Formats: sequence, structure tokens, C-alpha cells
Amino acid sequence: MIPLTFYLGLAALLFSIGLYGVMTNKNGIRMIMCIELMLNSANLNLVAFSSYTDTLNGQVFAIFSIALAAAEAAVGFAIFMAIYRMHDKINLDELNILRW
Amino acid sequence: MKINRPLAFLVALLFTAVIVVGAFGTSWNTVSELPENPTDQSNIEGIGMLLFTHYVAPFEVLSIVLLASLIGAIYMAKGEGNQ
Amino acid sequence: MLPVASLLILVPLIFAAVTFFTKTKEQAAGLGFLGSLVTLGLTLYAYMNFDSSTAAMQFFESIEWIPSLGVNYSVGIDGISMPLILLISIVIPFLILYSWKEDREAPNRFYGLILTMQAAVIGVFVALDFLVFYIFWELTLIPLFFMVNIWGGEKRVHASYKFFIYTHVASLVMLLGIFGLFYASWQQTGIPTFDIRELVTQFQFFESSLLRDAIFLSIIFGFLAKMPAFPFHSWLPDAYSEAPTAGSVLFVLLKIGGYGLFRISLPMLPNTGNPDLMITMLGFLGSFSILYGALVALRQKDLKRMIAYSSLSHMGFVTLGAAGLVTLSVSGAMFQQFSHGLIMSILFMSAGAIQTSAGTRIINNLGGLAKKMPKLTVVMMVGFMASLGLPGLTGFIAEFLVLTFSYVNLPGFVLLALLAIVITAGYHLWAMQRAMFGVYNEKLGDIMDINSLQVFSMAAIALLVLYFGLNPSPVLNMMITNSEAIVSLAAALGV
Amino acid sequence: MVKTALEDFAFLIPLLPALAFVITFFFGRKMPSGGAIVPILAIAASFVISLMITLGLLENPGEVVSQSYSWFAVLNIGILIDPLAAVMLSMVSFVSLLIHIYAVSYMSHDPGKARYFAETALFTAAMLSLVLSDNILQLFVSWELVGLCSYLLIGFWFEKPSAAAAAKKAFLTTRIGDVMFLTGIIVLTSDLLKLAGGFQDGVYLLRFDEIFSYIPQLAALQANILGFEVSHLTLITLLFFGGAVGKSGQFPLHVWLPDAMEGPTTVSALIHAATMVTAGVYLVARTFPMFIAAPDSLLVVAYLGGFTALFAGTMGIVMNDLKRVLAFSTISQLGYMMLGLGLGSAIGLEAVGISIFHLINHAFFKALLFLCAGSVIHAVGTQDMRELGGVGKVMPITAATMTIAALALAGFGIPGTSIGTSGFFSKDAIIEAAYLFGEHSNNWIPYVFSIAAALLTSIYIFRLIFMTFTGKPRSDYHGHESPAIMTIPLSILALFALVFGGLTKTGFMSFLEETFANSFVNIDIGSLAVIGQNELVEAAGHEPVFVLWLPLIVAVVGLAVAFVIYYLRIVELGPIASMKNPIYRLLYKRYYQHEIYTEFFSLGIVYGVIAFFSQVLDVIVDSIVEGIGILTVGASEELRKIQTGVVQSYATAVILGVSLLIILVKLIMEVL
Repeated sequence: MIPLTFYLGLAALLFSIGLYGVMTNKNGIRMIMCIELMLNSANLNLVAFSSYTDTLNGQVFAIFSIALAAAEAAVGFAIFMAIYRMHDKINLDELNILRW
Repeated sequence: MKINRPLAFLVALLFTAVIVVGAFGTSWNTVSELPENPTDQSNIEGIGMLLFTHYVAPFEVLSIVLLASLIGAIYMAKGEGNQ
Repeated sequence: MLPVASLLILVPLIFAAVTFFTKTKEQAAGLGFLGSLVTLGLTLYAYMNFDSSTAAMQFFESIEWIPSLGVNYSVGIDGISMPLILLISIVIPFLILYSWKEDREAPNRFYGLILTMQAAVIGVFVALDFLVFYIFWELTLIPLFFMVNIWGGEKRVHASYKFFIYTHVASLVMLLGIFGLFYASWQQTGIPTFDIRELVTQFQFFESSLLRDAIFLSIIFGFLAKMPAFPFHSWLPDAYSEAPTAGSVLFVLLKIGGYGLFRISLPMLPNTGNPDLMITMLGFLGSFSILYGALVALRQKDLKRMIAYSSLSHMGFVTLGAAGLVTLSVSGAMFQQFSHGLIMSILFMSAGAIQTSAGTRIINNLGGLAKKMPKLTVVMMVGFMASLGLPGLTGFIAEFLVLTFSYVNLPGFVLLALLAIVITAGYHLWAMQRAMFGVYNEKLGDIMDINSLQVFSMAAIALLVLYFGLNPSPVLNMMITNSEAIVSLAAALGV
Repeated sequence: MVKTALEDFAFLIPLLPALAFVITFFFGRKMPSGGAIVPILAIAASFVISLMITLGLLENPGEVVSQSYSWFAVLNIGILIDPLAAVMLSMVSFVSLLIHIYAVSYMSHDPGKARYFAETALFTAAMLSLVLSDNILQLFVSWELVGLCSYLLIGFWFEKPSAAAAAKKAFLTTRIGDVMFLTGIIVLTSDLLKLAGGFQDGVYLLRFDEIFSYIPQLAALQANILGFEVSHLTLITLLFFGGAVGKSGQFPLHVWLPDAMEGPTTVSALIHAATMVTAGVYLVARTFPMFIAAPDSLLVVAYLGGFTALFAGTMGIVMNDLKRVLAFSTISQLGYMMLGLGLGSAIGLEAVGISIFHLINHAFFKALLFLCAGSVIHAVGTQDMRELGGVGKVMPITAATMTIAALALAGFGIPGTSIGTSGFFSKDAIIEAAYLFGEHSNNWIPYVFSIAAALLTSIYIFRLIFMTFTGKPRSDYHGHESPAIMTIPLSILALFALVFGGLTKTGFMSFLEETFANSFVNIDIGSLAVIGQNELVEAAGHEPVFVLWLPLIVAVVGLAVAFVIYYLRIVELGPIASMKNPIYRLLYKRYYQHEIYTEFFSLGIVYGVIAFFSQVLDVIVDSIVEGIGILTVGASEELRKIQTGVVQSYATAVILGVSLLIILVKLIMEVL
């Protein structure tokens, strides 16, 4: 049997990859993609725990989380489109009007 | 401030290490054997049951959230000027 | 019997609230005066019904407030607070009369703030619960801050912020000490309480002497910075000299630092880890403040700054007398608070009158004012003589008691303080000679003497200085009763 | 009985002049001649009461007036009229009364005369209350009030910068002495507190009888000061003497007295004769039992007194200002009084007698000298002797009375008889006592000092008389004799200066010796002297004849010298009395006291210390506070730049923070 920790490790790896993407990418679309990656690593954890504790709650939550991710992606893309219309770009490191 | 890739990499690595060490260092309270159900591998039925009984309220809320975000996304993506 | 202690807070507060909504100068001043008169009446009522032969709390009231934390609204008056309440209730009406004819913007706020200040200071004096105490303690900051900030001199903004932040930080350190006291006592007894007397009593049962020292030092830091004592005084010259006359007088009436010393710190002192060290520290701060304030005052060019430093010097007697821990030295220190409030009010009113008439406070630019302002000169002379400790006036009684009886325990520090007495005489006489005597400085033009309301209010305070200088017993006796209680506490512990 | 009734009015003695002060101060301007009549009547009443009490005491010296009331805390106010206080009271009120009468005319043209009479009334009240206080604190209170009044009166013409400066100087210099006095009281109180083991109800520790009863224990307490073992009693008495030095113008705190001439001349007369300067002598006399029981204290008093007598005399002979000569003469005579008290280490209680005797006589002739000088200044308008001369022709009464005063000051009289001026009896008694002291202890310094000072006294006072009243006018002035209201007090004083000493000589001494043996205190001076290691000699009377005659001879020599130089003008003084002569310059510059005291000590050392405190220490303390403020503002200015507004860096920071926090928590949990 594959131990639970292996799933957790995989999820951690996925999360970190997504994290690295969020920290380094300038493009908003890419950032949203990386955030999806992080969400999915969380889903992986939920499902893994669900299986290893013999309950279904985690899987239900995974479904909720996928649905929310869809909503988040939709709103996120919409925001980026609005920004793009205003600035003609979606490079987030240049959109730093909320500083200091 | 410029984006600092090496730093980001290091931070990501550090975080992975912390999580992995945490995950491997914890003794999880799990079942000893995964359930064997050769007749029906799927648990769709169980999930469906849960979703419409115990989690029905969050489910309904989620539908409203989805609807709201849908409308919002359409409104924002469409823009103000062009009908 | 009237619930005087609560009324003494409420009446000025209500009058202040109403005064804020008045439209004209006369209405504001009149209402303010009326409010202060009612407060004075209440104070006199309290004084008449006061029993000065007991050190116990009188006019005690207590209402439950936050039972889960043991917070009560409890107030009362004893011999430590009665004279100080008397002091502020007496001076405030005269202060309002003094500033009656001055023109300034927003008079409604001006008089409202004066009454708020009175309510807050009396609140500190009557509070018997640490939380109530602290709330009123911080409330005093607000009127003073705005007094300096709105009606102050040229550098008013800097001075007001400096005063506010400095004393506020000190108060926060004190609050930390109060919380330490609260939690340690909670751990000790299992019952949460904020009652000042209960906590001060519980203090001696704390096991860790480090904890006791830390609590004592952080609380006394708040008091010393408020008094102020050297080296926590640097907000004082700026704030005192930038404030308008009424503001300076309010600063003078802010006797809460010294009050805290007697009410809270002195009963705790014998139970600290190393009482001798603490006494030495207090004695040093006191006597050095006396000397230091006098020396620095001698070099000041600005009359008001000079008076401010002389105030620092005088407050040193409070610390020194408290450190003396002999019944009469402690009562001398209490009396010094009372006397200092009266004397400094006269001095700041005089300096304010000179500023208004001559347009400057720089001593070297004045000269020969006695010729043009004979009435002011007489009153100011009384104030200066009282301030330099002339017998027959209140300053002498306080200084004599402090010096004589602190000498029993702290001879070295008393000798240090005695050095300052000549210097104190020196700068007072120098200022008097330069500003009031000699040839009239024609550059000042034709100036007017103070108006009759000002004469009346200053002369009335001067008469009180004389009266209590000749017959201090009416306030001194109750002080002696209470200091006996404090000192016997210390003596029982062999300090 | 009349006597008991009289005692009950004793409190009126200081109170009436004090009331007069209040009335004159507020209403004097509306009354004729500045309301002078109020203080005059008040002081006259005080004088009458004092005199009646004194006469009563003369009959029955043991029954003194003593009343005590609680003042505040454990301290009291009270009245003690024993022989010492009685004679002082009578003298002060009498001389003050005459000066007030004189001043009605003298001050008649001054616009501030109401203020003048108010302040002199207060001055007199303070001095009277000083004299009759029965405890050391009340004495100190009055002592300070006397100082305040002198400040107000010396600076009476406050529009004159020199007057304001002189007033300040007088107050500050005496204040140095006052602080020593106060220190003495503080040390005394704390010692008494220890010895008595706290306060008891109804026992006023600071009352003289209580203090005196603790003398043996006080003397036994030892303190270690700079390696010397000093008895507490010596310490206390020397601190008291420090106060007396300031008030009575003894070296080195005498510098204020000559400057005190800036006030009206009547004020100078009050200060020099009746009030103020005699307070110091009175203090030492009042606490004499303490002094005699304290080892070494009386010696210090004697040396300093003798030295001051000589030192002031040397300056007196070169001054050109009429009033300044008199001022130095006062310092010199006060030196005699102190010397007389100091000699108590040999002659015991008799010292109080001769010293106070001299004090009283001096009050008469010094008041007379000043009032005469005032009369001259009032008439002529200048007080520089170089511009005077020949005044005697236009002002015969003044000249005559002043000559009488000069004779009294120089001490003319025939030894062995009762013929002589007042000054003769008292001064010679002091000089004889100094001889006894020298013979007894083989220490001739006080005697030499007193004889030399007598010679100088005679020279400078007759120099003054000859320069002022004889010869031809050296400037253009128009003088006239003063009105009767001024000359009558002069004549009365002249009468007293002439005969008072001779009439009361023996009675006075024996009366004063009752001071410390009566219903209030009963002290055996002899046993106290043993504590103080002072060996008393038996009564005088076996001195060689030359000792009796030498003071007179010296006085005559002085008169002759002055006569030759300033009347006959045979000797040309040009080369000697010029600034090129270093000794003359030294004297004329008053031993460079101004340079040493003001410029070196005050401005140099004291001001340097102050500059350090105010410009270095205070700035440092303040900059620490301001620095913390500036630092905080600066730090936030820099730190806020961390908020870059870039989402990616926030994310990095958050994750880094979370990681580190987890590690930290883990580490802490490992450790605990």
C-alpha cells in the first residue's frame, strides 16, 4: 500500500511549483494558472485524507473546491480583461499603485 | 521592486521542505487498510448522498456563488462602453 | 449625604459638554465659570464634611462594572486627595476669571476643555479602581493637548506632540505595570480585581522579587514622567512655555503624577525587592531635580521657560519628601504639591500678563515694568517670594518640612537640595530685577496694567498662598494623618 | 495685677507694626504724608509695651514672659521675653520710632512714601518678632522676613539699576548665610528627633528650653567630616554662626552692606542700627549656651569677629562716600560684637552682657551717625566727602550731634570713672575681655586685632568729621539746617549716645546675666563650658593700668592723625593716597572683593557649572528624547518602502514568513 505521506508529499510539490509560479510570473493569466495548481494540490490532499480515513467528506469538499475554483477563475479572468482594457497589459508588477 | 527568481526558488524550496518534513514527521491517524470494494470501484453514489443530505446547505450557497460570479464575470468582461 | 465624589467628576463634565455648544465668548466664559463655581461649592461641602482625623476613605461609592474582571466603578476621598481636589477647584474659577477678557478663537472649546480637564483630574484623584484611574489619567491628556495645539505659541505643534507622546508612552509603561499587578494578583488569589487598595496590599505577597521590582518601576515611571522629575522632564519646558496662560496653569494643576506616588507607589515601596535602592533612587531623582531645575532656570532667557524649570525644581521636593519616608517629610511633600499649584498659577498668570501687555517674554527685552504695571508687580512679587521659599508663604512650609525631615533618612540628598536654595533665590531675583525693576524699556511703548478681573483672581490666589503659609493646618493635618498611615506601613516592614 | 495684664499684650509688639504695614500699604497713598502716622503710632505703642515689660523684668528678672501656641504639625509659635529679648525689644522699637519720625520729613518729597512707611513698618515688625520668638523656627521665619524687607527697602528706588542690583546682592549674600542657618536647624531637628525618640504631644522640640536641655547629648554626638571628628553641637553652632555671618555682615559675607547704601538713608539707619544686622549678633547671644558647650565654636566666632573689625576698618579709612565710611564702620563694630561673644570662651556669660551692651550703644550712635549723614545729604545733595567741607557752619546742630556720635564710636571716656560716651564703656569692656582672653590662653591675636581696629575706627570717623564739617566748601552747594522734626530725633539719640553707657553700665550686665537663669530656662553656664572644653577665668578687675588706658590712647592718636591730615592739612597725602600706591589701591578697591566674588566666583565658577547643566546636560537629555522621536519617524520613512505594491513580493514575504514561523515554533517546542 502506498503510504498517505507520499500523496501529501506530491501535493506539497505541486503546491510549491504553483507557489514558485505565483512568485515569479509577471503575467496575470499565468498567475491564475499557477493558483489553480495550488488549489488542485489542496484538492489532492483532501481526497487523499478522505480515502485514508474512510470517509467521503473530503471528496465532497474537493468537489466544492473545484466549483469555487471555476468561479474564481471566471472572476479573475474578467478582472484581467478589465485591467487590460485600461492599461493594455496585464503585467502585475507594474500595477503597483497600492504601495507605501 | 523587481521579481527575484532565485529568492523565490529558495523560498519555494524552503516551504516544500517544511511541508514535506511536517508531513513525513507526523504520525497520521489513518485506517490500516484501504477499503476493498471490487464490485463497485466508484463511490459516486456515496458522494451524491452526502451532497444532497448533509451538505445541502453549502451546496445551495455554492450555486448562488457560482451564479453571482458568472454574472459578475460576464458584466466585467463585457466592459461598460460596448453594448 | 451627597455622593460628592461622583458629582465632582460629573458636574464639570456636564458643564463642559454644555459649554461646547455655546455660541459667544460671554456665554462660554459665564457657563464655564458657573460650572467651576458649582464644583467649588461641592468641594467645599466635601471639605466641611471631611474628617481629617482618620486615614480611611470617605464619601466612598462603589458600583459593579465588569464583574468578570473584577472592575468596579469605585470612588472615594481621603487626606491625600482632598487637598488636591481643593486646589484645582479653587484655582479653576480664578483661572476662568483671569482669561475672561482675553480674545481668542473658539472660546466655547477653550472653556469646555478647561472644565473637561478639571473633571479628568478630579477623576484621577477620587478613583479607587485602577481601570477608572487609568481612564481619567489618559483623559487629562486630551484637553492639555488641544490647549497647546490650538491656542499655543509659535512651536505649539511640536510641543503638543512631544508632550502627548512622551507622557503617553510613560502611561503605557505604567499600564503594563498595572496589568502585571492585576495578573500576578489574579494568579495569587484566584479572584480578579482592579481595586487599587486591594492590589497594593496583594503586591507584598508576590513571590518573585524581580516581578515586584518590575511592576513597581514601570508604575513609578509613569508617575515620574508626569510630575515630572529629572531625567524625564524634557517635555516640560516646551509644553509649559508654548501653552497659553490657561494651559500652563492647567499643567501646573496636573498633580496626578505626585498623587500617584503617594497613593500607589509609596505603599508598594517597602515591599519591593530592594527598598533601600529604590529610596536612594527616588531621593537622588528628587534632590537632583531640585538642583538641576534651579541651575537650568538661571540660564533661561524666556520668562516662562524659567518658571517652567523652576516648577521642575519644586516638584523635586515632592519626590525627595516622598523618599524621606518620615511622616512629616511625606506630608511636606504632599503640601508641596498643594503649594506648588497655587504659587505656579500666580507665576504663569504673571508671565502671561507680561506677554499680553509687553508682547514679549524675553527677560532682557523687558525692564522697568514696575513703573507701568504696579499691580502686577505686587502680585508677582508675592508669587516669586513664595516660589523662592520665603517664610510666611506656603512654599516655605513645604520645603522646610521636606528638607528637615528627609534629612533624618537622606542627609546627603538634603544637602544637595540645600545648595539649590541660593540659586533659586538667584534666578528669581535676577528675573525680577531685569524684568520689573530698573529703567523702563521705552521700546515697549505705552503698556497697560492688568485688568481688574486679573488683579482680583491673582490677588485671591496670592492671599491663599499667604493664608496657608501662615496657617497650613487646615490642609496639613489631613496630610499628616494619611502620611502616618503610609509611613507606619513602611516602618512595620523595617524600612 | 498690672504686670500679668501687660504680658497678655506682648503679642501686640510685633503685631501692631504688622497691622500698620497692611493699613499703610493699602491706604497710605490717601493719607497725609504717606500715612506715616500709622506706623509711628504702632511702633510707639510697641515701644511702650516693651519698655513696661522691661521695667517689670528689671524688678523681677527671674519671671520672664513665655507663651507658646501650636502652629502647625509639631511646631509652635510663641513669645519669650527674657532680659536679652527685653532690652533688644526696647532698643529696636525706640530707635525705629525715632527713625520713623525723622523719615516723615526726610521722605516728604518722595512719591512712593506710602510704600516706604509700609515696608519699614513691616521691617520693624519682622525684627521685633525675631527678637521675641521662643523657638528657633519662628526666629528663622522672622529672620527671612527681615531679609525680604531689606531687599524691598534697599531696592526702594527700583528704577535706579544700581539700587535694584544692590537689593539683589544683599538678598543673595544674606541668603547664603540663611541657607547655612537653615542647614543648622535641619541638623539640629534631626538630632533632637533621634535623641528624644520622636515627637510627643505638647512638647515643642524647637523651643529654646527644649534645645538647651539636650545640649550635653548633642555635644556627645560625633560626626566625621573630611576626616575630622566634629561634635554635632559644634557643627550646628557653626552653621548658625554662618547665618549670623551673612546677616551681620561678617567677613566673608559682608559685601552686601556697603552696597546697601543705595536705599534711602533712613533705611540704612534702620538696617545698621536697629534691625537686620544686629539679628546675627542676637542669634549668637540667644543660642549662647549652645556655643559655649561646643568645642571650638566660640574661638571661630572670636577670630572672625576680630578679623572683621580690623578688615573693615582698613577699608573705612579710604572711602570717599559719606555713607560707605559708615557702612564699613558698622561692619567693623559688628566685628567687635562678635568678638565680644567669642570671648565667652574665657569670660563665660559676661560675654553676652558686653556684646549686647555694645550692640545697644552702637544702635544709638550708629543711628545717629546715619541720620546726621542723611541730614547732610538731604540738605546738601551730595554724599561724596571730597565735594563737602565746611558743612558745620550751615548745619550746626547736625555737626554737633554727629561729633558726639563720632566720639561715642571712637570710644572717648575716662577709664576708672563713670564719665564717658556710651561706646567707650562697651568697647573698652570688649577690649579688656580680649586682654583677659590673651592672658588666659596666651593667644593675643584677638587683643591685637581689637586695638588696631580701635585706632582705625578713630582715624576714619574723625577723617569723616573733619572732611565734612570743617574747612572750606569744596563744591558749590546750598545747605541749610534741617527742620525740627529731623533734628529732634538727632538730639534725643545724641543724648543717649552720650550718657546711656555711663548710666546703665553695671546694671545692664547683671541684668543680662539673668537671661539663662529664670523661669523659662535654668542653665549652669559653667558646666556647659566644661563640655565645650572652655576654661572660664574669674571676674576681671586685676588688669594692668595700661590695658585700661590703651584704648583711649589709641583713640586719641587716631583723632590726632585725622586732625593733622584733614584739619590742619599739614601732611600732603597725594603720593600715598593715589592709585599708584598698591596698598591704597588694594584698600580702595576693597581688596578686589568685587573681582573675586562677582567676576571670579559667581560669573566664573557658578556660571560655568550652570552653563554645563543648561547647555550640555539639558541639551543631552532633551536630544535623547527628540532623538528617539526623529529615529522613529526616520525608521518608518524607510520601512514603509517595503510595501512595494507588487503582489509577487508580498506572496514571497508571506510564504517566507510562514515557513520561518513554523520552524521557529517547532524549535521553541523542541527546547521547552
